[in-house]
Amino acid sequence: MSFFGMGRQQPTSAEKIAAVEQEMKLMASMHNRMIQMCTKKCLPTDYREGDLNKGESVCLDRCAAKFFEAHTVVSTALEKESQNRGGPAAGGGFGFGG
Amino acid sequence: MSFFGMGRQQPTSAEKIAAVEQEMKLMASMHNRMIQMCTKKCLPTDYREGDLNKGESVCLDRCAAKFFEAHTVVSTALEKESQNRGGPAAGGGFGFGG
Amino acid sequence: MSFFGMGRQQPTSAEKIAAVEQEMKLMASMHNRMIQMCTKKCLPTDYREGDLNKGESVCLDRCAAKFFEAHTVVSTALEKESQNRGGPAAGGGFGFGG
Amino acid sequence: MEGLTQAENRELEQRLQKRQVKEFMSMFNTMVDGCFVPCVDDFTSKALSGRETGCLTRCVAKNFAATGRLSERFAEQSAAMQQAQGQGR
Amino acid sequence: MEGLTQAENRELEQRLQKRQVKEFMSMFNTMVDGCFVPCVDDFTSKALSGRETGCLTRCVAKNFAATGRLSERFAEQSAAMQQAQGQGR
Amino acid sequence: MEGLTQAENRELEQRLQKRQVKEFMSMFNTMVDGCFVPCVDDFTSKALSGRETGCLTRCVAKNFAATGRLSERFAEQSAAMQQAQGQGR
Repeated sequence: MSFFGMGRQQPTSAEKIAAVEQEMKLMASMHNRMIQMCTKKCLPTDYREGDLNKGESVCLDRCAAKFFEAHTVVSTALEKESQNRGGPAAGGGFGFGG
Repeated sequence: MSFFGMGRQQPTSAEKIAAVEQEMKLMASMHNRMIQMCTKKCLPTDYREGDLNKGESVCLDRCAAKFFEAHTVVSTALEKESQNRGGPAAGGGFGFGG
Repeated sequence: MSFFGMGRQQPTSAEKIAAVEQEMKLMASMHNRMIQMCTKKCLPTDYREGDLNKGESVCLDRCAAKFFEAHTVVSTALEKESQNRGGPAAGGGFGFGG
Repeated sequence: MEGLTQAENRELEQRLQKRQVKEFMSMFNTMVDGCFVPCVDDFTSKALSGRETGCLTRCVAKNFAATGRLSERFAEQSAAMQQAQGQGR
Repeated sequence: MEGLTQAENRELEQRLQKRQVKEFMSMFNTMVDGCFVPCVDDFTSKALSGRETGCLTRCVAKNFAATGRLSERFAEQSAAMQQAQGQGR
Repeated sequence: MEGLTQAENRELEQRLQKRQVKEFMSMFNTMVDGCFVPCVDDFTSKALSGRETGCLTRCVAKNFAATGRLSERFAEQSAAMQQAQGQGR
Protein backbone atom coordinates (compact mmCIF):
# COMPACT_ATOMS: atom_id res chain seq x y z
CA MET A 1 0.00 0.00 0.00
CA SER A 2 3.07 2.20 0.24
CA PHE A 3 3.51 3.96 -3.04
CA PHE A 4 0.09 5.29 -3.99
CA GLY A 5 1.23 8.35 -2.19
CA MET A 6 -1.02 9.12 0.70
CA GLY A 7 1.50 11.75 1.54
CA ARG A 8 -0.95 14.16 3.12
CA GLN A 9 -2.20 13.81 6.67
CA GLN A 10 -5.85 12.89 6.29
CA PRO A 11 -6.81 11.07 3.12
CA THR A 12 -10.42 11.64 2.11
CA SER A 13 -12.86 8.78 1.65
CA ALA A 14 -12.50 9.01 -2.10
CA GLU A 15 -8.72 8.79 -1.81
CA LYS A 16 -8.80 5.81 0.53
CA ILE A 17 -11.22 3.96 -1.73
CA ALA A 18 -9.16 4.83 -4.79
CA ALA A 19 -6.03 3.48 -3.11
CA VAL A 20 -7.62 0.15 -2.21
CA GLU A 21 -9.18 -0.08 -5.63
CA GLN A 22 -5.82 0.62 -7.26
CA GLU A 23 -4.20 -2.15 -5.24
CA MET A 24 -6.90 -4.53 -6.40
CA LYS A 25 -6.56 -3.53 -10.03
CA LEU A 26 -2.88 -4.27 -9.71
CA MET A 27 -3.48 -7.74 -8.38
CA ALA A 28 -6.18 -8.43 -10.94
CA SER A 29 -3.87 -7.39 -13.75
CA MET A 30 -1.09 -9.59 -12.43
CA HIS A 31 -3.52 -12.49 -12.11
CA ASN A 32 -4.79 -12.08 -15.66
CA ARG A 33 -1.35 -11.70 -17.14
CA MET A 34 -0.10 -14.78 -15.31
CA ILE A 35 -2.98 -16.81 -16.73
CA GLN A 36 -2.31 -15.51 -20.21
CA MET A 37 1.44 -16.16 -20.04
CA CYS A 38 1.34 -19.56 -18.41
CA THR A 39 -1.48 -21.07 -20.48
CA LYS A 40 0.50 -19.97 -23.55
CA LYS A 41 3.69 -21.53 -22.24
CA CYS A 42 2.15 -24.79 -20.98
CA LEU A 43 -0.87 -25.76 -23.06
CA PRO A 44 -0.31 -27.16 -26.57
CA THR A 45 -2.73 -25.63 -29.03
CA ASP A 46 -4.04 -28.75 -30.73
CA TYR A 47 -6.53 -29.44 -27.92
CA ARG A 48 -6.81 -33.16 -28.46
CA GLU A 49 -8.10 -33.64 -24.93
CA GLY A 50 -10.11 -31.38 -22.65
CA ASP A 51 -8.43 -32.44 -19.40
CA LEU A 52 -5.22 -31.07 -17.99
CA ASN A 53 -2.72 -33.90 -18.01
CA LYS A 54 0.01 -34.38 -15.43
CA GLY A 55 2.75 -32.69 -17.44
CA GLU A 56 0.61 -29.64 -18.16
CA SER A 57 -0.42 -29.29 -14.51
CA VAL A 58 3.16 -29.41 -13.29
CA CYS A 59 4.18 -26.93 -15.97
CA LEU A 60 1.45 -24.50 -14.85
CA ASP A 61 2.53 -24.71 -11.21
CA ARG A 62 6.16 -24.04 -12.08
CA CYS A 63 5.25 -21.28 -14.50
CA ALA A 64 3.21 -19.52 -11.80
CA ALA A 65 6.14 -19.66 -9.39
CA LYS A 66 8.53 -18.38 -12.05
CA PHE A 67 6.17 -15.57 -13.04
CA PHE A 68 6.16 -14.27 -9.46
CA GLU A 69 9.91 -14.61 -9.20
CA ALA A 70 10.31 -12.80 -12.53
CA HIS A 71 8.41 -9.83 -11.08
CA THR A 72 11.00 -9.56 -8.35
CA VAL A 73 13.93 -9.87 -10.76
CA VAL A 74 12.46 -7.30 -13.14
CA SER A 75 11.64 -4.94 -10.28
CA THR A 76 15.18 -5.11 -8.94
CA ALA A 77 16.71 -4.70 -12.39
CA LEU A 78 14.45 -1.77 -13.20
CA GLU A 79 15.30 -0.05 -9.95
CA LYS A 80 19.00 -0.45 -10.66
CA GLU A 81 18.62 0.93 -14.17
CA SER A 82 16.57 3.87 -12.90
CA GLN A 83 19.22 4.77 -10.35
CA ASN A 84 22.05 4.46 -12.86
CA ARG A 85 20.50 6.56 -15.54
CA GLY A 86 17.90 8.57 -13.63
CA GLY A 87 14.78 7.16 -15.18
CA PRO A 88 11.15 7.63 -14.22
CA ALA A 89 11.39 5.30 -11.26
CA ALA A 90 14.36 6.88 -9.59
CA GLY A 91 12.45 7.61 -6.41
CA GLY A 92 11.43 4.29 -4.98
CA GLY A 93 10.42 0.68 -5.16
CA PHE A 94 8.00 -1.01 -7.46
CA GLY A 95 5.75 -2.66 -4.95
CA PHE A 96 7.43 -5.99 -5.59
CA GLY A 97 10.56 -7.59 -4.41
CA GLY A 98 10.88 -5.05 -1.61
CA MET B 1 -30.14 -7.29 -21.04
CA SER B 2 -30.80 -9.97 -18.46
CA PHE B 3 -27.63 -10.48 -16.55
CA PHE B 4 -26.43 -7.08 -15.37
CA GLY B 5 -28.40 -7.81 -12.31
CA MET B 6 -31.11 -5.24 -11.85
CA GLY B 7 -32.21 -7.37 -8.97
CA ARG B 8 -33.64 -4.54 -6.90
CA GLN B 9 -37.05 -3.03 -7.45
CA GLN B 10 -36.40 0.44 -8.83
CA PRO B 11 -33.11 0.97 -10.63
CA THR B 12 -31.85 4.54 -10.43
CA SER B 13 -31.14 6.58 -13.55
CA ALA B 14 -27.44 6.01 -13.11
CA GLU B 15 -27.98 2.26 -12.90
CA LYS B 16 -30.20 2.15 -15.96
CA ILE B 17 -27.73 4.17 -17.99
CA ALA B 18 -24.86 2.03 -16.76
CA ALA B 19 -26.72 -1.13 -17.82
CA VAL B 20 -27.38 0.11 -21.34
CA GLU B 21 -23.84 1.42 -21.60
CA GLN B 22 -22.49 -1.93 -20.45
CA GLU B 23 -24.53 -3.72 -23.11
CA MET B 24 -23.08 -1.39 -25.73
CA LYS B 25 -19.53 -1.87 -24.54
CA LEU B 26 -20.10 -5.59 -24.85
CA MET B 27 -21.27 -5.32 -28.44
CA ALA B 28 -18.48 -2.89 -29.31
CA SER B 29 -15.90 -5.25 -27.88
CA MET B 30 -17.33 -8.19 -29.79
CA HIS B 31 -17.38 -6.11 -32.97
CA ASN B 32 -13.75 -5.04 -32.55
CA ARG B 33 -12.55 -8.51 -31.69
CA MET B 34 -14.36 -10.00 -34.68
CA ILE B 35 -12.65 -7.50 -36.98
CA GLN B 36 -9.27 -8.26 -35.44
CA MET B 37 -9.72 -12.05 -35.64
CA CYS B 38 -11.18 -12.23 -39.11
CA THR B 39 -8.85 -9.78 -40.84
CA LYS B 40 -5.99 -11.81 -39.37
CA LYS B 41 -7.49 -15.09 -40.59
CA CYS B 42 -8.51 -13.88 -44.06
CA LEU B 43 -6.15 -11.15 -45.30
CA PRO B 44 -2.68 -12.12 -46.49
CA THR B 45 -0.07 -9.71 -45.14
CA ASP B 46 1.83 -8.92 -48.32
CA TYR B 47 -0.75 -6.34 -49.43
CA ARG B 48 -0.05 -6.55 -53.14
CA GLU B 49 -3.46 -5.07 -53.93
CA GLY B 50 -5.68 -2.66 -52.02
CA ASP B 51 -8.98 -4.22 -53.01
CA LEU B 52 -10.68 -7.14 -51.32
CA ASN B 53 -10.74 -9.95 -53.84
CA LYS B 54 -13.52 -12.54 -54.11
CA GLY B 55 -11.79 -15.19 -52.01
CA GLU B 56 -11.01 -12.75 -49.20
CA SER B 57 -14.58 -11.42 -49.14
CA VAL B 58 -16.06 -14.89 -48.88
CA CYS B 59 -13.56 -15.80 -46.18
CA LEU B 60 -14.55 -12.71 -44.14
CA ASP B 61 -18.26 -13.55 -44.40
CA ARG B 62 -17.71 -17.11 -43.24
CA CYS B 63 -15.32 -16.05 -40.51
CA ALA B 64 -17.93 -13.60 -39.15
CA ALA B 65 -20.55 -16.36 -39.03
CA LYS B 66 -18.13 -18.75 -37.35
CA PHE B 67 -17.07 -16.14 -34.80
CA PHE B 68 -20.69 -15.72 -33.69
CA GLU B 69 -21.22 -19.45 -33.58
CA ALA B 70 -18.02 -19.87 -31.58
CA HIS B 71 -19.42 -17.50 -28.93
CA THR B 72 -22.34 -19.84 -28.49
CA VAL B 73 -20.16 -22.94 -28.32
CA VAL B 74 -17.78 -21.34 -25.83
CA SER B 75 -20.66 -20.03 -23.74
CA THR B 76 -22.26 -23.46 -23.54
CA ALA B 77 -18.97 -25.18 -22.77
CA LEU B 78 -18.08 -22.62 -20.09
CA GLU B 79 -21.47 -23.02 -18.44
CA LYS B 80 -21.02 -26.78 -18.36
CA GLU B 81 -17.56 -26.48 -16.86
CA SER B 82 -18.78 -24.00 -14.26
CA GLN B 83 -21.56 -26.32 -13.17
CA ASN B 84 -19.25 -29.34 -12.99
CA ARG B 85 -16.54 -27.72 -10.97
CA GLY B 86 -18.33 -24.79 -9.40
CA GLY B 87 -16.47 -21.97 -11.07
CA PRO B 88 -17.18 -18.25 -11.11
CA ALA B 89 -20.06 -18.59 -13.54
CA ALA B 90 -22.02 -21.22 -11.67
CA GLY B 91 -25.06 -19.00 -11.38
CA GLY B 92 -26.27 -18.36 -14.88
CA GLY B 93 -25.87 -17.81 -18.57
CA PHE B 94 -23.33 -15.76 -20.45
CA GLY B 95 -25.62 -13.61 -22.49
CA PHE B 96 -24.94 -15.69 -25.58
CA GLY B 97 -26.28 -18.90 -26.85
CA GLY B 98 -29.15 -18.74 -24.36
CA MET C 1 -7.02 20.25 -30.33
CA SER C 2 -9.35 20.65 -33.24
CA PHE C 3 -11.47 17.61 -33.46
CA PHE C 4 -12.71 16.89 -29.96
CA GLY C 5 -15.63 18.98 -30.94
CA MET C 6 -15.99 21.95 -28.69
CA GLY C 7 -18.76 22.97 -30.98
CA ARG C 8 -20.73 24.91 -28.40
CA GLN C 9 -19.92 28.46 -27.36
CA GLN C 10 -18.66 28.17 -23.82
CA PRO C 11 -17.06 24.86 -22.87
CA THR C 12 -17.42 24.08 -19.17
CA SER C 13 -14.42 23.39 -16.98
CA ALA C 14 -15.11 19.68 -17.15
CA GLU C 15 -15.18 19.80 -20.94
CA LYS C 16 -11.97 21.77 -21.21
CA ILE C 17 -10.19 19.42 -18.84
CA ALA C 18 -11.56 16.42 -20.70
CA ALA C 19 -10.29 17.81 -24.00
CA VAL C 20 -6.77 18.37 -22.71
CA GLU C 21 -6.81 14.99 -21.03
CA GLN C 22 -7.97 13.35 -24.25
CA GLU C 23 -5.12 14.97 -26.16
CA MET C 24 -2.68 13.60 -23.60
CA LYS C 25 -4.12 10.11 -23.73
CA LEU C 26 -3.66 10.22 -27.48
CA MET C 27 -0.01 11.14 -27.20
CA ALA C 28 0.58 8.61 -24.43
CA SER C 29 -0.98 5.86 -26.53
CA MET C 30 1.14 6.80 -29.54
CA HIS C 31 4.24 6.85 -27.34
CA ASN C 32 3.51 3.42 -25.87
CA ARG C 33 2.69 1.88 -29.22
CA MET C 34 5.85 3.27 -30.76
CA ILE C 35 7.92 1.73 -27.98
CA GLN C 36 6.16 -1.60 -28.41
CA MET C 37 6.52 -1.65 -32.20
CA CYS C 38 10.10 -0.46 -32.41
CA THR C 39 11.55 -2.58 -29.61
CA LYS C 40 9.95 -5.57 -31.36
CA LYS C 41 11.40 -4.57 -34.73
CA CYS C 42 14.89 -3.67 -33.50
CA LEU C 43 15.84 -5.75 -30.47
CA PRO C 44 16.76 -9.42 -30.96
CA THR C 45 15.14 -11.58 -28.29
CA ASP C 46 18.12 -13.62 -27.15
CA TYR C 47 19.35 -10.82 -24.85
CA ARG C 48 22.97 -11.81 -24.83
CA GLU C 49 23.98 -8.31 -23.73
CA GLY C 50 22.18 -5.69 -21.68
CA ASP C 51 23.50 -2.68 -23.60
CA LEU C 52 22.06 -1.23 -26.75
CA ASN C 53 24.65 -1.69 -29.46
CA LYS C 54 25.22 0.70 -32.33
CA GLY C 55 23.07 -1.18 -34.84
CA GLU C 56 20.15 -1.43 -32.45
CA SER C 57 20.34 2.27 -31.56
CA VAL C 58 20.32 3.33 -35.18
CA CYS C 59 17.45 0.95 -35.91
CA LEU C 60 15.40 2.45 -33.04
CA ASP C 61 15.98 6.01 -34.31
CA ARG C 62 14.91 5.11 -37.82
CA CYS C 63 11.95 3.08 -36.62
CA ALA C 64 10.72 6.05 -34.56
CA ALA C 65 10.90 8.32 -37.61
CA LYS C 66 9.12 5.76 -39.77
CA PHE C 67 6.42 5.21 -37.16
CA PHE C 68 5.56 8.92 -37.23
CA GLU C 69 5.64 9.01 -41.00
CA ALA C 70 3.40 5.92 -41.12
CA HIS C 71 0.79 7.80 -39.06
CA THR C 72 0.66 10.46 -41.75
CA VAL C 73 0.44 7.92 -44.57
CA VAL C 74 -2.28 5.93 -42.82
CA SER C 75 -4.19 9.09 -41.95
CA THR C 76 -4.15 10.29 -45.55
CA ALA C 77 -5.10 6.86 -46.90
CA LEU C 78 -7.92 6.49 -44.40
CA GLU C 79 -9.29 9.92 -45.26
CA LYS C 80 -9.25 9.02 -48.94
CA GLU C 81 -11.02 5.72 -48.30
CA SER C 82 -13.62 7.42 -46.13
CA GLN C 83 -14.40 9.97 -48.81
CA ASN C 84 -14.61 7.34 -51.54
CA ARG C 85 -16.88 4.98 -49.71
CA GLY C 86 -18.45 7.22 -47.09
CA GLY C 87 -17.05 5.60 -43.99
CA PRO C 88 -17.14 6.76 -40.39
CA ALA C 89 -14.49 9.40 -40.95
CA ALA C 90 -16.10 11.15 -43.88
CA GLY C 91 -16.33 14.43 -42.04
CA GLY C 92 -12.79 15.48 -41.23
CA GLY C 93 -9.15 14.90 -40.53
CA PHE C 94 -7.51 12.49 -38.16
CA GLY C 95 -5.37 14.88 -36.20
CA PHE C 96 -2.29 13.71 -38.08
CA GLY C 97 -0.82 14.53 -41.40
CA GLY C 98 -3.23 17.43 -41.80
CA MET D 1 -34.23 1.38 -24.91
CA GLU D 2 -36.80 0.08 -22.50
CA GLY D 3 -38.22 2.87 -20.41
CA LEU D 4 -35.51 5.47 -20.18
CA THR D 5 -36.68 9.02 -19.53
CA GLN D 6 -35.74 11.83 -21.87
CA ALA D 7 -33.03 13.08 -19.54
CA GLU D 8 -31.60 9.60 -19.30
CA ASN D 9 -31.60 9.29 -23.07
CA ARG D 10 -29.76 12.57 -23.39
CA GLU D 11 -27.11 11.49 -20.89
CA LEU D 12 -26.77 8.19 -22.74
CA GLU D 13 -26.36 9.95 -26.06
CA GLN D 14 -23.52 12.04 -24.69
CA ARG D 15 -21.74 8.95 -23.49
CA LEU D 16 -22.28 7.31 -26.85
CA GLN D 17 -20.62 10.24 -28.58
CA LYS D 18 -17.60 9.93 -26.31
CA ARG D 19 -17.57 6.22 -27.03
CA GLN D 20 -17.60 6.85 -30.75
CA VAL D 21 -14.62 9.17 -30.59
CA LYS D 22 -12.84 6.51 -28.56
CA GLU D 23 -13.82 3.72 -30.97
CA PHE D 24 -12.68 5.78 -33.88
CA MET D 25 -9.29 6.53 -32.36
CA SER D 26 -8.88 2.90 -31.47
CA MET D 27 -9.70 1.90 -35.06
CA PHE D 28 -7.14 4.37 -36.34
CA ASN D 29 -4.46 3.09 -33.96
CA THR D 30 -5.21 -0.53 -34.82
CA MET D 31 -4.87 0.36 -38.48
CA VAL D 32 -1.49 2.06 -37.98
CA ASP D 33 -0.09 -0.79 -35.90
CA GLY D 34 -1.61 -3.54 -38.04
CA CYS D 35 -0.16 -2.04 -41.21
CA PHE D 36 3.18 -0.95 -39.74
CA VAL D 37 4.08 -4.49 -38.68
CA PRO D 38 3.83 -6.19 -42.10
CA CYS D 39 4.78 -3.19 -44.25
CA VAL D 40 7.75 -1.54 -42.54
CA ASP D 41 10.77 -3.76 -42.22
CA ASP D 42 13.69 -1.93 -43.71
CA PHE D 43 15.68 0.14 -41.26
CA THR D 44 18.56 1.11 -43.51
CA SER D 45 16.92 4.52 -43.94
CA LYS D 46 14.85 6.81 -41.75
CA ALA D 47 12.31 7.74 -44.45
CA LEU D 48 9.65 5.34 -45.66
CA SER D 49 10.56 3.80 -49.02
CA GLY D 50 8.14 3.89 -51.95
CA ARG D 51 7.50 0.19 -51.43
CA GLU D 52 6.66 0.73 -47.77
CA THR D 53 4.37 3.68 -48.46
CA GLY D 54 2.57 1.70 -51.16
CA CYS D 55 2.17 -1.27 -48.85
CA LEU D 56 0.75 0.95 -46.07
CA THR D 57 -1.71 2.59 -48.46
CA ARG D 58 -2.95 -0.74 -49.85
CA CYS D 59 -3.07 -2.19 -46.35
CA VAL D 60 -5.32 0.65 -45.17
CA ALA D 61 -7.55 0.33 -48.24
CA LYS D 62 -7.96 -3.41 -47.82
CA ASN D 63 -8.50 -3.29 -44.07
CA PHE D 64 -10.94 -0.43 -44.43
CA ALA D 65 -12.97 -2.47 -46.91
CA ALA D 66 -12.74 -5.54 -44.69
CA THR D 67 -13.90 -3.55 -41.66
CA GLY D 68 -16.89 -2.27 -43.60
CA ARG D 69 -17.83 -5.73 -44.82
CA LEU D 70 -17.42 -7.29 -41.37
CA SER D 71 -19.49 -4.54 -39.79
CA GLU D 72 -22.37 -5.37 -42.14
CA ARG D 73 -22.12 -9.05 -41.22
CA PHE D 74 -21.95 -8.09 -37.55
CA ALA D 75 -25.13 -6.02 -37.81
CA GLU D 76 -26.96 -8.88 -39.55
CA GLN D 77 -25.76 -11.50 -37.10
CA SER D 78 -26.56 -9.51 -33.99
CA ALA D 79 -30.03 -8.69 -35.32
CA ALA D 80 -30.60 -12.41 -35.97
CA MET D 81 -29.27 -13.25 -32.52
CA GLN D 82 -31.57 -10.78 -30.77
CA GLN D 83 -34.54 -12.15 -32.70
CA ALA D 84 -33.62 -15.71 -31.76
CA GLN D 85 -33.30 -14.70 -28.10
CA GLY D 86 -36.67 -12.96 -28.25
CA GLN D 87 -38.30 -16.14 -29.56
CA GLY D 88 -36.47 -18.31 -27.06
CA ARG D 89 -37.98 -16.45 -24.12
CA MET E 1 -9.07 -3.10 5.02
CA GLU E 2 -7.17 -0.78 7.27
CA GLY E 3 -9.45 1.81 8.75
CA LEU E 4 -12.22 2.25 6.21
CA THR E 5 -15.57 3.37 7.59
CA GLN E 6 -18.70 1.35 6.96
CA ALA E 7 -19.86 3.71 4.22
CA GLU E 8 -16.48 3.47 2.56
CA ASN E 9 -16.62 -0.30 2.71
CA ARG E 10 -20.05 -0.28 1.09
CA GLU E 11 -18.85 1.96 -1.74
CA LEU E 12 -15.84 -0.27 -2.20
CA GLU E 13 -17.99 -3.37 -2.34
CA GLN E 14 -20.11 -1.87 -5.10
CA ARG E 15 -17.02 -1.10 -7.14
CA LEU E 16 -15.76 -4.60 -6.55
CA GLN E 17 -18.95 -6.03 -7.94
CA LYS E 18 -18.62 -3.92 -11.06
CA ARG E 19 -15.02 -5.08 -11.32
CA GLN E 20 -16.09 -8.71 -11.06
CA VAL E 21 -18.59 -8.36 -13.90
CA LYS E 22 -15.84 -6.74 -15.94
CA GLU E 23 -13.32 -9.43 -15.04
CA PHE E 24 -15.77 -12.11 -15.91
CA MET E 25 -16.60 -10.64 -19.30
CA SER E 26 -12.92 -10.20 -19.99
CA MET E 27 -12.29 -13.85 -19.08
CA PHE E 28 -15.09 -14.92 -21.41
CA ASN E 29 -13.74 -12.82 -24.27
CA THR E 30 -10.21 -14.08 -23.74
CA MET E 31 -11.55 -17.62 -23.84
CA VAL E 32 -13.43 -17.04 -27.12
CA ASP E 33 -10.46 -15.37 -28.82
CA GLY E 34 -7.88 -17.76 -27.39
CA CYS E 35 -9.85 -20.79 -28.60
CA PHE E 36 -11.03 -19.33 -31.91
CA VAL E 37 -7.45 -18.74 -33.10
CA PRO E 38 -6.15 -22.31 -32.82
CA CYS E 39 -9.46 -24.13 -33.47
CA VAL E 40 -11.11 -22.33 -36.38
CA ASP E 41 -9.13 -22.39 -39.57
CA ASP E 42 -11.34 -23.75 -42.28
CA PHE E 43 -13.24 -21.13 -44.23
CA THR E 44 -14.69 -23.36 -46.92
CA SER E 45 -17.99 -23.31 -45.02
CA LYS E 46 -19.85 -20.79 -42.88
CA ALA E 47 -20.88 -23.26 -40.18
CA LEU E 48 -18.44 -24.65 -37.63
CA SER E 49 -17.39 -28.21 -38.48
CA GLY E 50 -17.62 -31.01 -35.94
CA ARG E 51 -13.85 -30.93 -35.58
CA GLU E 52 -13.90 -27.19 -34.88
CA THR E 53 -16.72 -27.45 -32.36
CA GLY E 54 -14.94 -30.30 -30.59
CA CYS E 55 -11.70 -28.35 -30.50
CA LEU E 56 -13.46 -25.29 -29.05
CA THR E 57 -15.16 -27.36 -26.38
CA ARG E 58 -11.95 -29.09 -25.31
CA CYS E 59 -10.09 -25.78 -25.46
CA VAL E 60 -12.60 -24.19 -23.07
CA ALA E 61 -12.48 -27.19 -20.73
CA LYS E 62 -8.70 -27.23 -20.61
CA ASN E 63 -8.32 -23.47 -20.23
CA PHE E 64 -11.02 -23.38 -17.56
CA ALA E 65 -9.14 -26.02 -15.59
CA ALA E 66 -5.85 -24.21 -16.14
CA THR E 67 -7.36 -20.91 -14.97
CA GLY E 68 -8.64 -22.56 -11.81
CA ARG E 69 -5.29 -24.17 -11.07
CA LEU E 70 -3.35 -20.96 -11.75
CA SER E 71 -5.74 -18.97 -9.56
CA GLU E 72 -4.97 -21.29 -6.65
CA ARG E 73 -1.25 -20.85 -7.18
CA PHE E 74 -1.76 -17.11 -7.47
CA ALA E 75 -3.59 -16.97 -4.15
CA GLU E 76 -0.84 -18.98 -2.44
CA GLN E 77 1.95 -16.92 -3.92
CA SER E 78 0.42 -13.56 -3.14
CA ALA E 79 -0.30 -14.64 0.43
CA ALA E 80 3.35 -15.70 0.77
CA MET E 81 4.49 -12.43 -0.77
CA GLN E 82 2.43 -10.31 1.61
CA GLN E 83 3.76 -12.26 4.57
CA ALA E 84 7.32 -11.78 3.37
CA GLN E 85 6.73 -8.03 2.94
CA GLY E 86 5.23 -7.87 6.43
CA GLN E 87 8.36 -9.44 7.89
CA GLY E 88 10.66 -7.28 5.78
CA ARG E 89 9.26 -4.08 7.25
CA MET F 1 -2.62 25.18 -21.90
CA GLU F 2 -4.86 27.57 -23.71
CA GLY F 3 -7.01 29.46 -21.30
CA LEU F 4 -7.49 27.13 -18.37
CA THR F 5 -8.16 28.75 -15.01
CA GLN F 6 -5.98 27.99 -12.02
CA ALA F 7 -8.55 25.60 -10.57
CA GLU F 8 -8.78 23.80 -13.87
CA ASN F 9 -5.01 23.51 -14.03
CA ARG F 10 -4.94 22.04 -10.54
CA GLU F 11 -7.59 19.47 -11.42
CA LEU F 12 -5.69 18.64 -14.58
CA GLU F 13 -2.46 18.19 -12.67
CA GLN F 14 -4.10 15.72 -10.33
CA ARG F 15 -5.34 13.68 -13.25
CA LEU F 16 -1.92 13.79 -14.79
CA GLN F 17 -0.41 12.36 -11.65
CA LYS F 18 -2.88 9.51 -11.70
CA ARG F 19 -2.07 9.00 -15.34
CA GLN F 20 1.63 8.83 -14.56
CA VAL F 21 1.15 6.16 -11.92
CA LYS F 22 -0.92 4.23 -14.44
CA GLU F 23 1.64 4.69 -17.21
CA PHE F 24 4.37 3.59 -14.93
CA MET F 25 2.58 0.44 -13.84
CA SER F 26 1.78 -0.33 -17.44
CA MET F 27 5.45 0.10 -18.38
CA PHE F 28 6.44 -2.23 -15.56
CA ASN F 29 3.91 -4.86 -16.61
CA THR F 30 4.94 -4.62 -20.26
CA MET F 31 8.54 -5.12 -19.17
CA VAL F 32 7.71 -8.22 -17.10
CA ASP F 33 5.63 -9.80 -19.85
CA GLY F 34 7.96 -8.79 -22.67
CA CYS F 35 10.97 -10.27 -20.87
CA PHE F 36 9.21 -13.33 -19.43
CA VAL F 37 8.21 -14.58 -22.89
CA PRO F 38 11.68 -14.79 -24.46
CA CYS F 39 13.64 -15.53 -21.28
CA VAL F 40 11.65 -18.13 -19.35
CA ASP F 41 11.17 -21.38 -21.19
CA ASP F 42 12.35 -24.14 -18.96
CA PHE F 43 9.69 -25.68 -16.76
CA THR F 44 11.68 -28.57 -15.35
CA SER F 45 12.12 -26.56 -12.16
CA LYS F 46 10.02 -24.05 -10.21
CA ALA F 47 12.87 -21.64 -9.51
CA LEU F 48 14.37 -19.38 -12.15
CA SER F 49 17.70 -20.70 -13.43
CA GLY F 50 20.80 -18.52 -13.51
CA ARG F 51 20.47 -18.32 -17.28
CA GLU F 52 16.85 -17.15 -17.00
CA THR F 53 17.63 -14.56 -14.32
CA GLY F 54 20.52 -13.24 -16.40
CA CYS F 55 18.37 -13.05 -19.49
CA LEU F 56 15.63 -11.16 -17.58
CA THR F 57 18.16 -8.70 -16.16
CA ARG F 58 19.75 -7.99 -19.54
CA CYS F 59 16.32 -7.79 -21.14
CA VAL F 60 15.22 -5.13 -18.64
CA ALA F 61 18.45 -3.19 -19.10
CA LYS F 62 18.21 -3.22 -22.88
CA ASN F 63 14.52 -2.39 -22.99
CA PHE F 64 14.97 0.36 -20.42
CA ALA F 65 17.66 1.92 -22.59
CA ALA F 66 15.53 1.48 -25.71
CA THR F 67 12.53 3.10 -24.01
CA GLY F 68 14.65 6.09 -23.00
CA ARG F 69 16.06 6.50 -26.49
CA LEU F 70 12.66 6.15 -28.15
CA SER F 71 11.14 8.64 -25.72
CA GLU F 72 13.72 11.21 -26.78
CA ARG F 73 12.92 10.60 -30.44
CA PHE F 74 9.22 10.82 -29.63
CA ALA F 75 9.65 14.19 -27.94
CA GLU F 76 11.62 15.54 -30.90
CA GLN F 77 9.18 14.21 -33.48
CA SER F 78 6.07 15.48 -31.75
CA ALA F 79 7.63 18.90 -31.27
CA ALA F 80 8.45 18.99 -35.00
CA MET F 81 4.94 17.82 -35.83
CA GLN F 82 3.29 20.52 -33.73
CA GLN F 83 5.48 23.15 -35.33
CA ALA F 84 4.60 21.89 -38.82
CA GLN F 85 0.90 21.96 -37.94
CA GLY F 86 1.25 25.49 -36.60
CA GLN F 87 2.79 26.62 -39.89
CA GLY F 88 0.22 24.75 -41.93
CA ARG F 89 -2.66 26.70 -40.41
